[in-house]
Amino acid sequence: MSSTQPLPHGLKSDQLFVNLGPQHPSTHGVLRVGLTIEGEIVVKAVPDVGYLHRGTEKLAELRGYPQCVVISDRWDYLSAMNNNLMFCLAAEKLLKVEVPERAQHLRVVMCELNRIASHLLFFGTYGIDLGAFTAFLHAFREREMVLDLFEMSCGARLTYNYIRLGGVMKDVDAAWLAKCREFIEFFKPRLKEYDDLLSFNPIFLDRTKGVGRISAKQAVAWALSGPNLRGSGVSYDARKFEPYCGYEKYDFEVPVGKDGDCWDRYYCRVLEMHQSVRIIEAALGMMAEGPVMGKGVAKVPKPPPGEAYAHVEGARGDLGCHLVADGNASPYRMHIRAPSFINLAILQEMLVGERMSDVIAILGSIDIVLGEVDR
Amino acid sequence: MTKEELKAALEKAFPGLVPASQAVGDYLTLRLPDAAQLLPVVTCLKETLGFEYLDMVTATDWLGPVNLDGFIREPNFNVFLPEGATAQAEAPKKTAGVEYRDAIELVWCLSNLKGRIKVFLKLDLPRGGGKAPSLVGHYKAADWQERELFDLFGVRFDGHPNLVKILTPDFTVGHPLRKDYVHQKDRFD
Amino acid sequence: MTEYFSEVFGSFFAILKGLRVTFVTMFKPAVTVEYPTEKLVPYSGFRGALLFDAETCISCNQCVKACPSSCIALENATNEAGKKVAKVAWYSIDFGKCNFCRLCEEACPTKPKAVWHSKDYELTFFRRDEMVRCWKKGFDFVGLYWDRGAQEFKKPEGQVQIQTVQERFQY
Amino acid sequence: MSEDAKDPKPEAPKPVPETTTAAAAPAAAAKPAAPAKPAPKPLPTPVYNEADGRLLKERRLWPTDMWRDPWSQPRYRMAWVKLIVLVAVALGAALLLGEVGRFAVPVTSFLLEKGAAYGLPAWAPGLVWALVKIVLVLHVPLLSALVFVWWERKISAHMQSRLGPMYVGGFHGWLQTVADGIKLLLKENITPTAADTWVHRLAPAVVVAPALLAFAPVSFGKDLSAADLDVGLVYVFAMAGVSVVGIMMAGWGSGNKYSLLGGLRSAAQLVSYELPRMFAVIPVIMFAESLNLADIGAAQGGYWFGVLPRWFIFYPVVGQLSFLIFLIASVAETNRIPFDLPEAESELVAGFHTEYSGMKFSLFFLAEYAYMTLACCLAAAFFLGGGTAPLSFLDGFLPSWAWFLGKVLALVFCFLWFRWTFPRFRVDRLMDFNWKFLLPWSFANIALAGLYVMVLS
Repeated sequence: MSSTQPLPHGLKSDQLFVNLGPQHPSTHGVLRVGLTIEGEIVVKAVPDVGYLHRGTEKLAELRGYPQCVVISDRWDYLSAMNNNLMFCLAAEKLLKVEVPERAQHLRVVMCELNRIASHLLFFGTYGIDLGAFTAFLHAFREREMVLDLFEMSCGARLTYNYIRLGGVMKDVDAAWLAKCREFIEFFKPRLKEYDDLLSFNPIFLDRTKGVGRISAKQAVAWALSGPNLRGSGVSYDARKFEPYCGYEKYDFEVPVGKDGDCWDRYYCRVLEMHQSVRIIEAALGMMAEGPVMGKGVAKVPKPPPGEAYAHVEGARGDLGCHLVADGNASPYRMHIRAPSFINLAILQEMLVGERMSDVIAILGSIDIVLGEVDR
Repeated sequence: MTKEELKAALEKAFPGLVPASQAVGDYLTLRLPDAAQLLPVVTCLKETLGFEYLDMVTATDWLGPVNLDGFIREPNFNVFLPEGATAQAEAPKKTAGVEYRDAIELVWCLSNLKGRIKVFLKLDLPRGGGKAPSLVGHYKAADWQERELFDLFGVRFDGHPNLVKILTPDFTVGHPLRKDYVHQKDRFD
Repeated sequence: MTEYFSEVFGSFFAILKGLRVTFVTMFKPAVTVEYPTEKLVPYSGFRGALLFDAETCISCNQCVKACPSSCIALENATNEAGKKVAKVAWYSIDFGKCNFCRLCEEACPTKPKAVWHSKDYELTFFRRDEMVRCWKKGFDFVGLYWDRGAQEFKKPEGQVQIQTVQERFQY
Repeated sequence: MSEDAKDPKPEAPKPVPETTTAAAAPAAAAKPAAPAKPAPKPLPTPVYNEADGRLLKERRLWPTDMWRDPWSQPRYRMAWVKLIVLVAVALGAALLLGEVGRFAVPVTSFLLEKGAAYGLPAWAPGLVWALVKIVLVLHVPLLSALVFVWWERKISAHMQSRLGPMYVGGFHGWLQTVADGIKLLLKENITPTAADTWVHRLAPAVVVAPALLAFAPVSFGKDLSAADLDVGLVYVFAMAGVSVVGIMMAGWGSGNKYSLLGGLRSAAQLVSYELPRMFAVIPVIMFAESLNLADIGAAQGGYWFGVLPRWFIFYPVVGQLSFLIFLIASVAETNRIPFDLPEAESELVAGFHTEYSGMKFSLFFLAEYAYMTLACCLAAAFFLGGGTAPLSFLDGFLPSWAWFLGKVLALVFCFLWFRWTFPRFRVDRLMDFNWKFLLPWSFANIALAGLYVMVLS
């Protein structure tokens, strides 16, 4: 973008320090970005995080393994199923527990439904950031249906604690499967509507095309992940990189953008919703019968000493968990590779030279959740 | 690229590199003999072997079971709960077969997106003034993750542009994720 | 030249398509539930405020161990001979810390469950004392709270009960 | 609740737990021998608490069920009937009232005789008649602001598949705007300390006054205009220009940097969108050969081939182009989305009226809706032939002011529709759009109109 050329006739324009957040309508949570702006152009951006740091990695060292699954809901609270799945995969690698077939399918369905709900919230809030209010309420009408499905199956609407070590909390009945198909049938035409309403709206394209461009090399250097990385053209998806939970059985493409601007990141997420719909249909089709909880998982599991790393394609990126166990009832050390924390770091380099109104568009397109940034 | 090819390539380039005693899951995990070895291995991995994606930088403190005073014991509002009750999991004890040692073990995870393979590097740092070379030169992603490790573990990375704490509030004393961290009463307790 | 016009007309028709979506939605019925006059009843498995039945509880401490944030406390009852009895003297849950994760209900070995989730989702506290709900023999399922000021048990006003007679599950 | 007999006085438990064990436990009747395991007690059947709200116990309705047959919902059961009754009442009133304009002449003559009888000086009835007209015309922007605020909230709600105000005033919350007005009246009028006080207080007046004055020359039907000005059009645009000063005063007067930025941005936007708006109207003047709004309306009477009305919008290319440019520029004039940069919530917190509260804020609110109504009245007068019926055989059916009201409502609906569909422009793109797209096309439009006039004459 145009860097600030020196002003003619020795004019001096002093810099203004603007605090974006921590209470600001479009920072999606408690994030403060200290912007030094000259006129309309940002000269320096310092994202300041830590407002929501609850020290969950320290808490986990004094909680049993089932209790840590409850803590995992509170990281990326918009797609808690993926957090549960990530922690359970890491713990199951240590416990060497075999998860039954039906639980695998249920896990895939729940995670994809949760990805749709999280992307719907992104779609809505991104619309509001740029001024389109209707998109937000349409997206939330569909998200309410997904939350109803979760309320019916596991009883909670946001912090599910549904995926447990070795399987799933509760089986779902035929009525739930029918309602899930009903949602999928209702959701497909809505996706077409979203494209008409916002994705190809010329004013929206005008606001996002060519704004906040991240090159593929820059994205890999900053280790972005998820739609942010795929928007820049690097196709890295944990479901294809190292398939887990039977993802190799489903055929779905990974949407990849071309020039890594806000619109590509946005449209990668919209296309991912199309793919999630395909995966859910396939999973509902081949839903196996049988138990939902693996055998051999004690009430207070004590995995043998060892280390495990499991990573899952969360809604915001590559969600990884490095679990170290030393035979006690609580994990010895649990580190979470939080995609939002790592995606956020690029702001300090990317916001320089952008306009103030683009700052909001770029921050929205990175789509971070502060619970996951600060852990 | 399979695990064996990578292992062979690294063995040839760096004889000093030995597979770590406790491997991370079933990934290839290598232990660096000392801090000076880190940069050459990383440059070789990045340039020749195509590991240009730094997944994660983390650390584990192998001192021993966690010290219970490190947890905040808020004044117990529940009139019926015995004073100071914390989580019900029984306090962790030392278990045989786990090599507890007075060291903080840094773990780097690099992945090769094309070759679909990850590699873990481990390095033991003395708990006192452990110093490790910063990878910000090679991967910009290391910037915040190293600041987080400095904040939570107290590990210094020389060569890091601005090694300032990032997550914990300004008034916390000490580094919370160390096993011997004791929580000082601050104004919120 | 034609590329300029095609781009102009293209964006014009894209705008019309967007307008069509909002126009069509206008004639579809609204999905709002007018909250204070119309209330949703959660589904059967909903994890609302916890209920407790002193009769069925065998004070086995399983729920105390299972709770991630140690909200539950109980004390074993002793009969007049001073011997421990499989009953509970008092039982308390600190709703300020409870995160409704259903681990206590799953850990409870009794049939029907001694501690289980109700369907009440309107759970407010007018006083800090109200956060800690206590149960003793003879209290009803919702429990009372110990008001430290008046030194007596009081009925919690903050919890609006969806069911006056609370439902229980046989499993 | 429990089955066995209640203890006479529940044992007062000591708060500190360790002493409870010492105190005598309630004298639970110690059962001598463990009784045969009692059959599991039948579980109590749940009783729902209907006290404070109708519980939606039956299966929760998803949009999938609701949208299968929309009109079966309990809420909409009588909706068809109510809709038909409302339309019938409106048309009946319009037919009964008929042309209001024709009463003007007899009333003035009646006033003159009466005045002469009571020996009033000659100028008195004229003054009284002028005051009556002022009161009537003043009510057009005020009442329309009231109605359109409520209408916007209902339209935006239903466009977002929600309900909008339903509670105040019973049927569909029709009293909602009055309630908001009263609330704003009761709100405290804060003047920030850093403010330039009299500029801060005067700004809302300078923004609202031109809006009300600009309604004078507008002709709401056949000879239904307050002041039959020959230079009506120029007068209206002059008034619209004054509001820029008010907004800049508001921006500067509030003494806070965000509202200053907002004020300057909106001034730039208003001034720059004034140009294409005026150039879009020039073809209308060239066709109607008059600046008087009533004459412009009259010039659009008559029908081509008996069906198509001779409205300026139906002139092959010039009409549609100038109508669109005028509409877009008017949306920009009223600072509404997609041109609402000055009050972009996500960037400048609330633009120039951040520091206003209470009655002053409601004046800005009123001004926005008054300008919107004004823009719609002008667009209806210039392009949709204010007062003329759309089809020849409908000519005498409704009075001219009813046709004019219908057109204004349709155009206001378009304004609301734009607001709830489009995202917001960026500042520089907004300026590019105006200077590089609207303005050149309005020049080309004038040239084309010149050709038409040459060919037609």
